[in-house]
Amino acid sequence: MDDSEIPSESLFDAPPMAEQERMVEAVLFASAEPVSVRDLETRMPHGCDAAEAVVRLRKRYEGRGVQIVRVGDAWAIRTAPDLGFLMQKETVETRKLSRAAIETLAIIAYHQPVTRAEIEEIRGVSVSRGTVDQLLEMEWIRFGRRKMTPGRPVTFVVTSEFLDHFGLESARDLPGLKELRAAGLLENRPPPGAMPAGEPDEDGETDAGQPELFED
Amino acid sequence: MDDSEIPSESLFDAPPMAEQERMVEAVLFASAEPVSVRDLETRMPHGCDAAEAVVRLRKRYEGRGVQIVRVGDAWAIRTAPDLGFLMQKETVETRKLSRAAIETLAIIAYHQPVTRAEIEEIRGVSVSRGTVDQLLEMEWIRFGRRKMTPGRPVTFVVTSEFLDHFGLESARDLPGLKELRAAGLLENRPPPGAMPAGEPDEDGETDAGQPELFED
Amino acid sequence: MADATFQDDTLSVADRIAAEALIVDVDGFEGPLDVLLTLSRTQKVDLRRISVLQLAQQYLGFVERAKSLRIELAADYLVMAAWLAFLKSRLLLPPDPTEDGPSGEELAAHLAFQLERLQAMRDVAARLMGRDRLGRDFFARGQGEDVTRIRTLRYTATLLDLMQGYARIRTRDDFRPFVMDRDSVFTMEQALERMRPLIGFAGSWTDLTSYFPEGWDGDPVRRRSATAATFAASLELVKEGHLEIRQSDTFAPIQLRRKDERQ
Repeated sequence: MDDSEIPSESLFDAPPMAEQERMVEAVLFASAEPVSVRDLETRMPHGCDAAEAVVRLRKRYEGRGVQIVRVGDAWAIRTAPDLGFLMQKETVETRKLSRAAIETLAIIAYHQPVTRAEIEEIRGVSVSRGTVDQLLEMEWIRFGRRKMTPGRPVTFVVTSEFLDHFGLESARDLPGLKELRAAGLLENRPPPGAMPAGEPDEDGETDAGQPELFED
Repeated sequence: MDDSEIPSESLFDAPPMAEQERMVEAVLFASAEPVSVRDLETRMPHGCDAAEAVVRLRKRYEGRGVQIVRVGDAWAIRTAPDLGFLMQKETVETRKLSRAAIETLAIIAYHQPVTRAEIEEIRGVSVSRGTVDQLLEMEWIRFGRRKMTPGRPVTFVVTSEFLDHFGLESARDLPGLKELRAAGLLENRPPPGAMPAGEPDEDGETDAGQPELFED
Repeated sequence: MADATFQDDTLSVADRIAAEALIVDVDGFEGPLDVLLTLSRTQKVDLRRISVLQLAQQYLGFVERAKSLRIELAADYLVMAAWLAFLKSRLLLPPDPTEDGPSGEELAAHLAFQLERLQAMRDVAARLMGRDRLGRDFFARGQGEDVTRIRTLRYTATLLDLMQGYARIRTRDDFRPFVMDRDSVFTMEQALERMRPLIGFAGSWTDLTSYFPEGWDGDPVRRRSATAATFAASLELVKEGHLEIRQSDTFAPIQLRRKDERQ
């Protein structure tokens, strides 16, 4: 740091080597591709010696959890090979959930505990086994209590993993239809006719039917 | 944790701290997202003290080109802000936020958990459709708990992505938070008289109900 | 003091220019509070020491000018003008002890608080946006690790997907052909059928609601239907001469009694 200030005969002194090392470190870290020395130098202030900075940085990282490695004629930061076992979690491919699965999941979240038959009634189509299995496997839903109705069907509820993933503190924090509409998250279509028939009655039933889930 | 180590007759002693530090270093380097202490520990061998390893690692990186930063209850490696000028290549063009969106975001951050009606009261205009939508989509805000007031309105809070983006360790570190609070500007003061009964004591309840966001 | 400062409408030239500039720019404002905040800056004092009376005057002037220039102001600007006119009168007139409600000073203090709070939010918003930011000033890891991958497929969805999915299903119902939901409808025929065997026991005045079938008196939709049907059926029975009906007052309970056949 001090070096740059000593006799500064040139207007544009290169930064001290420690500073150059920092620069190389940051660039190698943030870059999506390995970076060549030439590339480094075009990015760094005039007069920098990127090759030397890389050598020093590499030395500094010897024996650490990550290393400076050469890839062709470029440089990159990589995890130390002996720690590869820690990286298994990094290798996840994400794919968007299918529409059927999203709808099924949404119904479970909004209506839990809910039986398969109820889901089918709300969606208006049958729910394939694969969809439920997938959601179970993802641990976003689980089995709730059996319903006290003939046949004692199993119900589904959402899990705490679900809440985590969607950043919710509880399923009851999901906005209702009215709130979705008010927040502009739905197209604002006027309900046809003034008949309020369905809504109050649904809501009433829902609350009454499943007190255990939504109580503190 | 200590208990398990004292009578270390166990077959599987935790690795030495230097080794744990390497592990944390590798995992944090590999991940673009912040990693929680809990996550670190589930990946590391049994008996590791990830929290301690992070603290040591953080110290080690002080003044370097990259830093260990805290984001909520997780940790991440980020380049030092003073080296931003080297990264034109990596800069991502963030969507320009409207003034309304910026103000709404600030109100949510400083007043969280906050309802839509409260945001509108503070700004003096209704929150336009799309503003909340945009902030949700950017994952800078999410739904908090419902407020314990009539209608149980949904609330908004900021996310750890928000903290990460603005380089904040927690919502308590928002700039000027203390001064605003001292000046009484974060209080929810109902307009004098004009309001129907309910509101003042509602707010009392609310504040009592969810103080934890800004507390240690 | 009030007279000297506020009575005359003659603003200084600078104020006039500022006010004209406001008018031209009216579309750029985010509501009346925003205008008030901008106007308050011409007072060049700490927001905590602002003269609300003077501010009310400035705002009313702003609205007047907009009118004279035939600029359409949105309704909320006019509501604010009306409120400020009211506030102004409260501030200028001696308090009327018979009138309850907040005093002019309380209202003024609240307005000043709102302005200060909005300004504070704007200030911190600017500070927030001016911070070093991820992807602009500091950066995350640019490269995923390439070490021995165990590929697992993970499915993901966002909260918006979830909510929109739900909304899609629920609003689809809005468009289904309109069919009366028979579950929640109790017909007059059903009510008649139910009441005929029961009225024989109604020697004394009984509330109409006691004739509701079980399960129809809780839910409002069902209750409404049961009330209408039972009432219509009662009228039918009155017409047939089996029943007397009375109601002591508007919205009072409706009561029924068997009509004594001998009369």
